[in-house]
Amino acid sequence: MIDLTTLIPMLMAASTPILFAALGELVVERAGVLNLGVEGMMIVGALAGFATAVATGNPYLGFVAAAVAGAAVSMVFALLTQVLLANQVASGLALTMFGLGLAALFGKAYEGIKAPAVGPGPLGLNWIVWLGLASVPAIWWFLNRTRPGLILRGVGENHDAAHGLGHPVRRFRTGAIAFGGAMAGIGGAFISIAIVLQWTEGMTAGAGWIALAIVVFSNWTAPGVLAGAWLFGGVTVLQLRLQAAGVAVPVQLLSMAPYLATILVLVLISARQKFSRRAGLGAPGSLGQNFHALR
Amino acid sequence: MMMLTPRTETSTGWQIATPIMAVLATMIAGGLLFAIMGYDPVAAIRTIFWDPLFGPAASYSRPQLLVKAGPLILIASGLAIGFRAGIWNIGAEGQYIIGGICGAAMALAAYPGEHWWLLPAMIAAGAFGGWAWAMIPAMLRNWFGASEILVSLMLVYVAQKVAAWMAFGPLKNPEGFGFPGSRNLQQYPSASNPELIAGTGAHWGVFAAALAVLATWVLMSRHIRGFHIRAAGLAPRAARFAGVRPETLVAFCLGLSGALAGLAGIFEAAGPAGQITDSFGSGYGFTAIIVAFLGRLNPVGILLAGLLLALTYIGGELAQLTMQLPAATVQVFQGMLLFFLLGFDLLTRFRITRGVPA
Amino acid sequence: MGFPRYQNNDLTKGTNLAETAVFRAEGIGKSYPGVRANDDVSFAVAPGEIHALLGENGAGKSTLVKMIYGLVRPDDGQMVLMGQPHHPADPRAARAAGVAMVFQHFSLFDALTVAENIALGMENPPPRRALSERITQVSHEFGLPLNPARRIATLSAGERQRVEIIRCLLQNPRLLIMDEPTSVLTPQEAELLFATLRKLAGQGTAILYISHKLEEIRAHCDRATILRGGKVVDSADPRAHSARELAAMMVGGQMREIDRSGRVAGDVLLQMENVSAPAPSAEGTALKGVSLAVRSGEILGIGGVAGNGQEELLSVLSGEVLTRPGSVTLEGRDLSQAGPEARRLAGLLAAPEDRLGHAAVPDFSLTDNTLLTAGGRKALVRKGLIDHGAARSFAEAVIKGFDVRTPGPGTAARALSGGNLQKFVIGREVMQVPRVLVVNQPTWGVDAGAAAAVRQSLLDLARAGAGVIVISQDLDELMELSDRFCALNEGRLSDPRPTEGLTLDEIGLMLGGAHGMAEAQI
Amino acid sequence: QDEKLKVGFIYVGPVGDGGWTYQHDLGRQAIEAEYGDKIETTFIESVPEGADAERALTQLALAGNKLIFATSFGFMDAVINVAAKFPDVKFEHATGYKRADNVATYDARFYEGRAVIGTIAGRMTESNKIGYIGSFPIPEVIQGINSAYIHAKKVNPDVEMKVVWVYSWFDPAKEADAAAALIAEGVDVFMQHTDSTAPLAKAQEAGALGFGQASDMANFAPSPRISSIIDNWAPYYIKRVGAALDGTWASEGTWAGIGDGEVVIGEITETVPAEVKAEAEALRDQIASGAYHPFTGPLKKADGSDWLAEGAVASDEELSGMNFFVEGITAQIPQ
Ligand SMILES: Nc1ncnc2c1ncn2[C@@H]1O[C@H](COP(=O)(O)OP(=O)(O)OP(=O)(O)O)[C@@H](O)[C@H]1O
Ligand SMILES: Nc1ncnc2c1ncn2[C@@H]1O[C@H](COP(=O)(O)OP(=O)(O)OP(=O)(O)O)[C@@H](O)[C@H]1O
Ligand SMILES: [Mg+2]
Ligand SMILES: [Mg+2]
Repeated sequence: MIDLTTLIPMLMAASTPILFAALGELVVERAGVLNLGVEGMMIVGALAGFATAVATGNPYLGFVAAAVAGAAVSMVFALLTQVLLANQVASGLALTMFGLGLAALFGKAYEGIKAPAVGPGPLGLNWIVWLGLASVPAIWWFLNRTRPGLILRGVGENHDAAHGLGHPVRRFRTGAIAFGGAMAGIGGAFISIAIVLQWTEGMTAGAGWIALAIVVFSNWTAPGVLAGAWLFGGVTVLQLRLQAAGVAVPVQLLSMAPYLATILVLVLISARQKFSRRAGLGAPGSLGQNFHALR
Repeated sequence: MMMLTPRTETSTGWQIATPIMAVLATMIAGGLLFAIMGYDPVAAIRTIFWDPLFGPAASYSRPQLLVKAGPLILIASGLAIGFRAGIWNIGAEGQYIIGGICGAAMALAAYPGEHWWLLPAMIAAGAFGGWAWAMIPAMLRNWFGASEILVSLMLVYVAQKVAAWMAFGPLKNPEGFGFPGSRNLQQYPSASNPELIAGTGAHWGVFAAALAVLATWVLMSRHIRGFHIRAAGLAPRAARFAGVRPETLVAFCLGLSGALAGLAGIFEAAGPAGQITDSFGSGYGFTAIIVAFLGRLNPVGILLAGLLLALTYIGGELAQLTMQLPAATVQVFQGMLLFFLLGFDLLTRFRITRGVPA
Repeated sequence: MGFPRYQNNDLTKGTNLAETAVFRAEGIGKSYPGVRANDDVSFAVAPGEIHALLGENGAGKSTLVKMIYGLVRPDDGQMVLMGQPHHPADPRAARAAGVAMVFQHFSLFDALTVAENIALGMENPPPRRALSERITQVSHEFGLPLNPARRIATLSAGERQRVEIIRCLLQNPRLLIMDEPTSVLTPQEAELLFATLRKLAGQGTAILYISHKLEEIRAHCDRATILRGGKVVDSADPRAHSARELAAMMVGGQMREIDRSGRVAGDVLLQMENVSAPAPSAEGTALKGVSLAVRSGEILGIGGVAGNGQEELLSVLSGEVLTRPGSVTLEGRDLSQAGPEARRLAGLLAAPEDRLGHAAVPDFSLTDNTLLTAGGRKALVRKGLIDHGAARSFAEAVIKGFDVRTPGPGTAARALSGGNLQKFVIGREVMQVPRVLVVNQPTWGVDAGAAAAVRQSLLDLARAGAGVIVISQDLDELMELSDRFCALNEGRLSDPRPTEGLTLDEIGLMLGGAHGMAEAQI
Repeated sequence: QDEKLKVGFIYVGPVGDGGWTYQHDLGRQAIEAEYGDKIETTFIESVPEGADAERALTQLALAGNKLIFATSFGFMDAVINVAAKFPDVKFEHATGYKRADNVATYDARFYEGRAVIGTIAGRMTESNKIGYIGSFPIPEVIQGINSAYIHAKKVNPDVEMKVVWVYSWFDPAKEADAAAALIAEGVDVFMQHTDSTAPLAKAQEAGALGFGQASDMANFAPSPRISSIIDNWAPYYIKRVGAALDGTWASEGTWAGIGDGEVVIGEITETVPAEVKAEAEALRDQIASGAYHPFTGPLKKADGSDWLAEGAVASDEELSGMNFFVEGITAQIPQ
């Protein structure tokens, strides 16, 4: 009834914004930082990417600009949490509020303009979708096979020990935050440049929150993030496809399905870890804690 | 080279001074922003901070301050308790929505009968709804170790869908010509949560918020349970050693914060909002998280933070109205305020000293 | 103080050690707010020497070695390493210069593997596979076998220690610093460690060794520098002095003799019958059919290697973990289903091993920390409401009664030195006059003076008619305190034997059943 | 110099939403252009429905606005409450059904426009499958779906209608997914009752056709956007402000359509063959003149029961509570 060959490309495209944002947040959280400002960074990226794509006529330059802009606003968060040692949860929420306002303010000039389209790539999916997919093994490889990746995990696992061994905790965390900002920016720009082709206020419509949930869902692994993003995108797309196919589905209930599915899978994963007594990976040891060392 | 030295005790002097400094810094930075945008900065700042309190229409906006701050304070008081214990309920928005729905459903079931017990029953139903919705993440954490952060957040979206479903389905006003939304409870005397003292804005929810501040203050600083909560947040094993069962604590904290959020929901549904619509959740649950942190998880701090945030919302609307300052500008301004408050907070916990040159 | 200020110039100048020393400190000083942690510290370490740093808690030992390792910057003074000025900007610079360090508290990453942990402590680690091979090879060479692929979370304390040591050895350090490495090790593991250190010293590595275990220092160290209040007060050949003399140098006065007299064993107070409990986590140990009994006036010593169920045994006694009905009784009353607070009210009290985070909340004041266990028994809490005044008075009483050195009951627990906090924790329980008190590692990381005070308080408690269970890895401590001794092995408890007349060999046999032990002696 | 008439607006979204609120703000700008110095306008944007709306309305009234437009259905009870407190202030509530002496309501007959674009869709589809992205199952949206289907079917008896509900007025990512889902089901022409351009962007990618919604979305012309259905509030606002200025304002319920210029069919692009364009424009003009009502019998409901007899037209009452699909639509209305 539902054709998988069309369903899979659809869910790949649909999950790309949250995939980017969640991969970025994965790296941030593996460094021990909880940045709840993903939504704010995404929308800033969406605007900056859109503006650049329109100004240059080149959508790819738009994605570069989105990454830069996302990283730039994330530095406000880095300043607050890494230098001024402010609470990460509150700083992240403030960043979301600030980013939404900032983008809305500067976006006034871009209302009603259309962006240049991103050309299709293999399988009718554009290159940014493929870049998102390629980022999964790349980030896995970075985290698990490179020395900076190892140090980053160390910093997130036990910042005191990492500091004791001479690793620059705050430098790594700041770097991770910037990377997370850049990825969120690209995710946001995917919405404005590749999905909607226009700038409208509030266009990320909560995608950043989903990205945060997916990181927890992934149990802090890159393949898990991909699985989470696809599951989420898949359930969303599937319920729309069922409707389009005329299957009498209880729409209100099905529109809850992606969230309920996320909870269900999370429970299954947690239960397996809890009852199998396997020393699971789980959250990085220093997640959400600020680091301050004396000299 | 400057160096940060942790204070052995948080400084009370700075705790009072930093919010004032932050507000001043926001006025300066925000004023700059307004000036760049081509607005009169002094007028804008005055409109946001002064006019709601003492401006020409203050007699109207002052009570509104309470209406807006009430739910924020009520929810934040509950959240702060959990946060103190290291239990992260970030789904208060969902509990608020479900609380509102449960209470409203109770009223609509009784419609059109007038009963003295209806409003109390609705309030109980609202608290129960919020409590029950919060018990889902609590139980999933206790039984399976599932992260309550994620589960409670996901349940916000589910609650929003439930609200839409209710507004379009079971709770739809049969006399509403097929339009979404429940009957308006403000027009159902037994079920409405009216302004109790004319011209103050104070409805039952505002009193409940004041009571919540008082009660959480007693709980956290005088009661052994509050002591256990603080201990669990700082050192879970020590709390366990003291006799606290983590499962009980999770259920207590999530349940309490859920019940308070549910209360806020029903007070809102029966009062200022009046009905359940698909957009019933309007972000109080999320804003309350910020209020909890700005108030340093302290009941009195939360009271002040809730009022300050309400002030910027109402002042922001006034600024839109009288100066045509776009809503986005106000949002940026609020973001700045939060940044400064969080940033200056450093001074309460650290002493800045001159470091020794290496 | 009784000891003349040591003329450190004699040591660093005018002897040929000045030229040959691997490391030399000259007039090092470091201040923290309100504390002069190090003051004009000078000493030198020769190649191939195992050099002890001795001092009470808070004497400044850790601060000193942290400066050598580049973690803390000295305010004044000079350091010289291999004839070169040594001013490491950070630990990486120190490592590059040839300094390696094992920390007082583990600096390991639980979720990472052994190999990853080691790589994090090296400057230019070889590729993954080569590193794993080297870890396997070097760890076998030194008799400390390690599986590079295991996660730290699954290792015992002794194995974790090995990871730290191998991490240092792989860097061929010229100066190896060890800050209290043996406090978590079994005697066998400690022996093994010293064999390793000897081997290294034989290759010319200089070793700076910090410990509170004076017997160990007497047995293995070539020289000792003694710190008091941040200053060098003496330098000695530890082999030439008794432990008592060394302790006297540290505290600057005579040590009080422990008084074991006047105890009479009475009726059985606490009885535990055939208790089994599952492991609380993947790293934990399950208890298997543990039975024990303590009489009034008696001290029961429980020895064993860390990680064989000590913490679990304490949780089962404290009420953090509940067991089969009827399995734990106090004076005939079944407490097996009672939680910690109910047990305290009944008279069964406990003091866990981990002071910061288990026995006390680090960020709470001492006053608040009394509420953790004494709320009910001392009536500091009535009808759920806290009597802050009463709590404060009780905290003051503990501070006074147990000579806790602190500015006052408002001080945060974390601000206390280890020994002082330990005195506070033990004092808090002892002053509630328990019927039975269970303590785990009562003198862990505590200096000689404070340790003596803690032990005396336990003896006094037993003399007053209480039963005491001391769980410890320190055999000397158990021999000194206990009337009967039993060993805990992979969650099984041996039958008790009277301590009187028990030899170290016999104890070794009692502990010996453990597989972990056999492995450790490869 | 006599005092200016102050006119206030509250918007449910930001003026930059490019859709619903944007169109209302164009109306506000139109009255400024029309009446210049005689009036002064203010607006408050992004006002949540509920308590905040009541406060924003009160603030507008307190600030001296004598005519206030509340531009979302959800503001209805707030308008009624505030209007009771300010009897000398005139209120205009969009899409609601509650009126008072100083509260008028207004709405647009979007279904008239849907008839026109339904005709185009029926002609343009090659797969005979047309799609509809619905926001929420409320009468206004259901009217649109029925109207579009009836007229598509009229010109193409084989046409089939696929409906997807996204339960949001504005969620670009989800709207794009909905469009993709329709396209994957073989739909090649679709209409939307949601505000973002995401479905058109999707159509452009997939080679399908669509229509602008709320605003013209001319950026996507000539293809995939082949026409549009535009909310044009300017004529109504100009009329009502004029009435307020000359003292003839009275409370009434207005439901205007193509004829009054409130629903505008945007340019039909060259992608559409001339004869189809002519056919659509003829229908538009017939509706505008009142000669034709889009809901004219015989019509049956989807469950097979009779609705309108031959020649009968639906009453406004029936339309404003419409909660069923007409015969031929197999999709279900979620309950
Ligand atoms: N020379 C100095 N004088 C005074 N304070 C210093 C000095 N050097 C560092 N600090 C302070 O010590 C703290 C930690 O220093 P530093 O930033 O070097 O740590 P780190 O672990 O190397 O982290 P990173 O390199 O990532 O910033 C900071 O608060 C810093 O301001
Ligand atoms: N980061 C710091 N900030 C402030 N004071 C400190 C800091 N680190 C150590 N101190 C103080 O410096 C003094 C020396 O501490 P240090 O840790 O060097 O003692 P130690 O000899 O290693 O003690 P122990 O035997 O308990 O390990 C103590 O008074 C301690 O409280
Ligand atoms: Mg550094
Ligand atoms: Mg030390």
